[in-house]
Amino acid sequence: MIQIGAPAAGLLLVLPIVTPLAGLLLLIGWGGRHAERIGISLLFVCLGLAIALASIVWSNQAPLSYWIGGWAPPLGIALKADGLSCALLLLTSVILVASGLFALGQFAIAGTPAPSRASVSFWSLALSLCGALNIIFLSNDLFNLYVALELLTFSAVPLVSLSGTRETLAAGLNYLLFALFGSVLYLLGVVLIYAAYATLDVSLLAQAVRPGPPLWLALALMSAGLLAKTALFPLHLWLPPAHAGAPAAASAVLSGLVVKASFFLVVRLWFDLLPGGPGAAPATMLAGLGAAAILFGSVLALRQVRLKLMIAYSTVAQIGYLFLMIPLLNGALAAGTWDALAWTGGWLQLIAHALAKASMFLAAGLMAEAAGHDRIDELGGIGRALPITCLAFCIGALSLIGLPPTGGFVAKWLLMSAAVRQGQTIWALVMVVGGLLTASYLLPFIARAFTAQPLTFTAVSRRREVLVLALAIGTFALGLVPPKPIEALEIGRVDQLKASPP
Amino acid sequence: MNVLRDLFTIVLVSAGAFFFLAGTLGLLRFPDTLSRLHALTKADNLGVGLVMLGLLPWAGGPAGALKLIAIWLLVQISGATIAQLIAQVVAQVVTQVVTQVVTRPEQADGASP
Amino acid sequence: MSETDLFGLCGAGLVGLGLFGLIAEGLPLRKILAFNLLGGGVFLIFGVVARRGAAAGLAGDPVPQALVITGIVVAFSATALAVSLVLRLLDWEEAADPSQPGESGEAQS
Amino acid sequence: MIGSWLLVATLALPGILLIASAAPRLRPLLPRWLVLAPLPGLAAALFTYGGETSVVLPAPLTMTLALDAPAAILLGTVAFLWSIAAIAARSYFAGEPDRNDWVIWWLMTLIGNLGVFIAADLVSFYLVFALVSLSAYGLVIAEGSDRAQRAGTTYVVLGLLGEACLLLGFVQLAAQSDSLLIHDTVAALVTSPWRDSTIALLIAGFGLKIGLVPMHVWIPLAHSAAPLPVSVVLSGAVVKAGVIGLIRFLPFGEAMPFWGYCLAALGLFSAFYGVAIGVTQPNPKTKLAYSTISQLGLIGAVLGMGLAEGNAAAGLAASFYAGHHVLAKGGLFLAVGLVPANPSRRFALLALTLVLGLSLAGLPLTGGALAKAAIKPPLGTGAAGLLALLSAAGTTLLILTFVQALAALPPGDKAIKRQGLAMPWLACTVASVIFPLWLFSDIGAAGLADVFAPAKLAMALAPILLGAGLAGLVPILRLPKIPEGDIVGLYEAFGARLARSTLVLERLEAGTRQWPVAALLLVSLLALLFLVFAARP
Amino acid sequence: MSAADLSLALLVIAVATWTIAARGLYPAVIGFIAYGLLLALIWVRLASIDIALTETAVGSGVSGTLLLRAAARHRGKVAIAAPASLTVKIVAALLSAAVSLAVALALLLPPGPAPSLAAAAIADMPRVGLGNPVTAVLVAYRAFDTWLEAVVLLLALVAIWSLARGPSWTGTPVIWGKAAATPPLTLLAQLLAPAGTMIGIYMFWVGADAPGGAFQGGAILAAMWLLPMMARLIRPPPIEDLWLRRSLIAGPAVFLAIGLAGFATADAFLAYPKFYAKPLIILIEAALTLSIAATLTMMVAGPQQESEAP
Repeated sequence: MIQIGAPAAGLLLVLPIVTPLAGLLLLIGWGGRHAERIGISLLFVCLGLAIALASIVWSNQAPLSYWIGGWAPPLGIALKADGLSCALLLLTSVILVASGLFALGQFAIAGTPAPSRASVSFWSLALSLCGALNIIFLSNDLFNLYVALELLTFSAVPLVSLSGTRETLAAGLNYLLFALFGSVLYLLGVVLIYAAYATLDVSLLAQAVRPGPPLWLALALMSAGLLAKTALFPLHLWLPPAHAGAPAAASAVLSGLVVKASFFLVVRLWFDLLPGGPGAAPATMLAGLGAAAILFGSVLALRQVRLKLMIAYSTVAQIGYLFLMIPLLNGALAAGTWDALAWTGGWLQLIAHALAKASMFLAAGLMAEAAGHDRIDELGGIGRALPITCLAFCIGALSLIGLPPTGGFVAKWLLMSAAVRQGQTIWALVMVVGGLLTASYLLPFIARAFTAQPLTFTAVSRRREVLVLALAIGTFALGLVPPKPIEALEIGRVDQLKASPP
Repeated sequence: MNVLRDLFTIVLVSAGAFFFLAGTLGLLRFPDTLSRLHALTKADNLGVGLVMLGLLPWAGGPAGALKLIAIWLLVQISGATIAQLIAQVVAQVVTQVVTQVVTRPEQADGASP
Repeated sequence: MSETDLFGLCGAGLVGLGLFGLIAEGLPLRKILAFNLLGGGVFLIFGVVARRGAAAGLAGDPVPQALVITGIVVAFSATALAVSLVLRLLDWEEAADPSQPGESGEAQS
Repeated sequence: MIGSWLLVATLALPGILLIASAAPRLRPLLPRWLVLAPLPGLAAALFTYGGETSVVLPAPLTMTLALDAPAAILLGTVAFLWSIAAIAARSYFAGEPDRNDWVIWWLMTLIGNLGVFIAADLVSFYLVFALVSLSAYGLVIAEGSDRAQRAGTTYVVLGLLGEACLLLGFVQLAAQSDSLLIHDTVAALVTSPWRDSTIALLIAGFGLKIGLVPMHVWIPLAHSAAPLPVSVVLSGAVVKAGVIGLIRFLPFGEAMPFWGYCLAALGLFSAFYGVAIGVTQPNPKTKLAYSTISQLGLIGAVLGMGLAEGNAAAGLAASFYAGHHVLAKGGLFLAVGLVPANPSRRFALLALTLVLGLSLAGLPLTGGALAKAAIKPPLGTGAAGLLALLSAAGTTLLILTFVQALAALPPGDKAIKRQGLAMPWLACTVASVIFPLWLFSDIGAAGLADVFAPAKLAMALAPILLGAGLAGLVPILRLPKIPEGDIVGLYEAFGARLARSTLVLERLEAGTRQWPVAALLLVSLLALLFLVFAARP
Repeated sequence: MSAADLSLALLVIAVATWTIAARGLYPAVIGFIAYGLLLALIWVRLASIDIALTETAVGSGVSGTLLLRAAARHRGKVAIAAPASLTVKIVAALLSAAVSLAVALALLLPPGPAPSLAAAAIADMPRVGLGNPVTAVLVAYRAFDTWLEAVVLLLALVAIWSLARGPSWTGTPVIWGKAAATPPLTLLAQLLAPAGTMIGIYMFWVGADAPGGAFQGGAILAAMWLLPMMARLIRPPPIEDLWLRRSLIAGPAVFLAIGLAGFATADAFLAYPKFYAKPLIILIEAALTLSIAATLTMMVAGPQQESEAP
């Protein structure tokens, strides 16, 4: 048990938010001459902070909370770090550091030492993305989350349109408009909540909330807004062109983290705000959309001609997987118990997908660099030219399909066990069929990559290949986690949920 | 005392409103842009002046009155400038059409951009 | 029905209009306008909630008013980013078919 | 203690070689080491002969490895076959020095195959089963021809279907007990509410691996399209993963007549179906593939009867019979390569191959007779026993037509050096006789003496003579021309229709990506969410 | 509910409908600006003067300029999405009406007394030492939101600069083309700019105790900086100009510095020591006004173009 005083707790909670944004100010203030050095070093600092925060919260087995400015929540804003948010913070900094290392030296203009537009913009946007994600995982105030969501969108959209081609600009505009549509609906929900309860703090709201039409309208608005930003199936029009058009390092972060942040908020709204759980009908509806996402995403991924578009559609499908956790959690809450299996399985699925998808997008970036294009049918035999990259891609694919020994398998095992134990076997079937569908578009590519005759591919820097493999090994290491509920993810959540009457 | 003040305000504000009405009527009735411009700037400036004058006693002290006058000045200057700008653009467009007619008479159909 | 309720209805009306605009409009700039209408409606509802919360000698609850100010500035930066994206797309359009320059072309309106 | 080290070495040695094969410089040196890779497995099997060993690997890997009698028999024979097949593979692939990545697929399949027999907890069993199912793809398509590509795709698609069934079955198994050990979960299966669905899924998953009829189509395609040493390993060793799966996961402790008789019926039907289709196939390798389907069908029947009567000894008998099949089938496949390669001693080789083949049908004085004797008690004397005897006649018929087809083969190229195939073939044939003799007394079905009693010999000879008689009829009957993989066309047609149906989904999805439709969907989702929340009790 | 309020509300709805329904893009934008000004009147009627100022200055003033320029260049060329079919429009109308009705009902039937944080805000005012409660909420209670919002504004500017055409991180935004300046505009600029700047600073200064503050003052200052640029009296600064960069980050940087200092002096992030609260807040507001003015100007100016003529 590490005893830490209130100011230290405050510092630990505030620094992960403030450091990247201070880096953004530094980059703008000093003309971005050494943007890369500032950027990568601050991302490493964030990684260190995330490790420190996680170790303290996990060893104390208690969440850390902090009132900004010393003002009590209904008036002031509170930050709260429970077990889950520390894990997501750690995941965010790991993937951002990996993408940053991947992107070192990628945007410089040949010859001139002057900072290139793409390089300074990439690093400023990456830092602000890191700050926004950290706020979303730590903040406990609904309006503060709105501003953080906007910060996230404003850093993600220009990353998509960094290359400035017509397609990426159109993709960026579509992404921005749909995300704004979502956030304004979210804001409308926030105002209705404030109208009814005059407080925006999630923990206070959990006690003050009374079921009734105004609450349902507010929740429906906020959830719809967040689902638009998570690109759940019928609302996914912006995701494939955006994630396929972005530079490799950016699309790794977009697919791995940005869409997950709004999913994290949906779960917080549905399970922290409504102590008894959302109810069977809404939970089943979302999981149904998730199943549709798996079906349509996989079918579309199967029919794509370009590799990056295939992986983007795979993201649309894998997002569907995340929502299968909601009916399982709700089923347990309705019965007055707490389903640790579903909780751990769901979040492990998120973390494993983030690592796997990030390494697959970075690998796809390397393959595109080596081949000069990313048309799937002309990438045959690339496994022989870039063995390390394709091995990383293969491990990522195994995790998405859910084959051992990857993190994806353990998550799938936990979720299916929870589904079978609760009698909701339909979701277990969906996961099995989903695994087959995922295999249907990933394995043919890998098979041809390793067995077909290689065309001419240019060499790629070994450092970046090893980096991509390291990220994939992360998914591999997750596979060694014993398939049992992880207590660390439940800190600061179980007592609150268990104590509440069904 | 305030009866006089009320009377003063009512008379002036209603006069101002009348001039606004005239300006809007001008906007709707006059055939081309320049004359509409003329109606608008003249009538509305006068309307604002009268309304501002009418409200001076209600301004609550000299500071308020000064602010009202400043607002009136702002409307005067910006109104005049914008009227000039629009007039210039109209003049440019007209000259473009005329040059087209003169240089390419055979194409001179009615439709101008 | 007090004036605050009236303006509440006006806010709800703006929300409806903004929603319709965002769905049905084709041009991206028209969508940005509709988004601002929708935002304006939401902020108006914030204002109505603030006005209803008038207490302790204040004409309105200051917290939602502060939120509206923050909201307006955030909505503006969203509009600015969206507009610059549209303008960059226009550069490509003009590069694609220079034959049809915008009426303004280089002449300034 | 040594036993547990050997268990670990069974996986560790091939693992180290696999890691070494990752380096392109080391890969050309590896073919000569492949022979040694399976030896720790063989040693582990010999060491735990009769007894049991198990070891729990430390935290990061958290695998539990264990070896009991039936698994030891299978592990020993399979490891032996892998080792001698490596000799054949080295000389076979020596011809193409540049394409040496078959070593990687070979080692991955080997690790999976050996691991299947020693994995003792659900997760590691699923891992090694997935490894053997998927990495054999690289070996199947080693020839690079379109036929091999088709075989490989069918192999992987059906392999994945099997994996899916097994995953759901394992999850239902694990749902009933806290520990993940196979032994505990199967014990708890009897009382679990999902008992029937679990057993159905397990039978489907492992049935697919041993080629029970509706799911057998990949075996003829894969085993005949693969290069010779790969066919040896596929037909001999890889399919045995399904056998050990059934032995490990079916609850023999408690009689389940319904599922037992289902499995037995399916097995026997496969036995006769394999023979019927095999006879019509011209290519000798395809005949052997169908013979595998037939023999494994018989093993399935033995296990089915064991499950029906709750007779735990059925597992040991089945593994003994399967052990003999590993060696005999390996030898037959090697003969297919050997006979055309040296026309000089052609007649002697054909005669020996005939004896080896008939041992599958239980020819007296051969290992097969002992194997047939071992599986007689679990099959019982009823209809199953009789049908088993008839299947021996069928096997004889199939083997005779196989030898005929083998004799008709044109003399093959001399490139495959004789000792590349000769020595392995000889080792297989000899082992297929010695191994049953050595182990038969421990199986405890019956004494050696009374198996060779004159009455029993006559009983064993009868089906073979019947088979020989039927073989005489074959040239007279005009046999129908059945394509290789018989009903695989149906599956491919179904797959094509499935692919066409995705076009509908694609058009639907393209519709949702229009902005007006997407925005409309968002607002209607909002309305739906409100209604669904409001409908809450 | 007086007739004036009713007519105001109906007028706003009418102008908003015009903005959506107008055929041409240009009239729609002009309608939008008119709608913004009328909305400010509603804010005055709702007794929130701060918001009326912000809405006029930022909501319809600066956004209006931006949208007008874009509409002028646009001329209906880029239709990202195909215009919606009739059925979609009908269903959209129905759904939007339903949502707006639901929101209206949720507002009209509030259960019991409307809860409010006004009392709590007033109670803590002495510790902050400010007169204007809205500024107190902005700079003290929810200071983190305001700082984040300033960063969002700055990020939007970086995003706009990242969309520029050239490869280098230098160049100068070109607001208006080479057309000659018109005398009346120059006169307006020379007269209005100084007066406007004075009003802007007054607006920021009065913010502590009366409606006003950093955002409103900053917006007016930005307008007064843009006016001479429009009149071509001054050129927009190149984006690599260090003074510009310093002024851009002045607001959030000072805010953050004082916030972090709060750890030492007032044992909480973004807390102000007992006696120095007001001066510190004024310092923060001044820095914010400066950076908001610079950011809004550069945002309207748009992405930079290569400084050496192509």
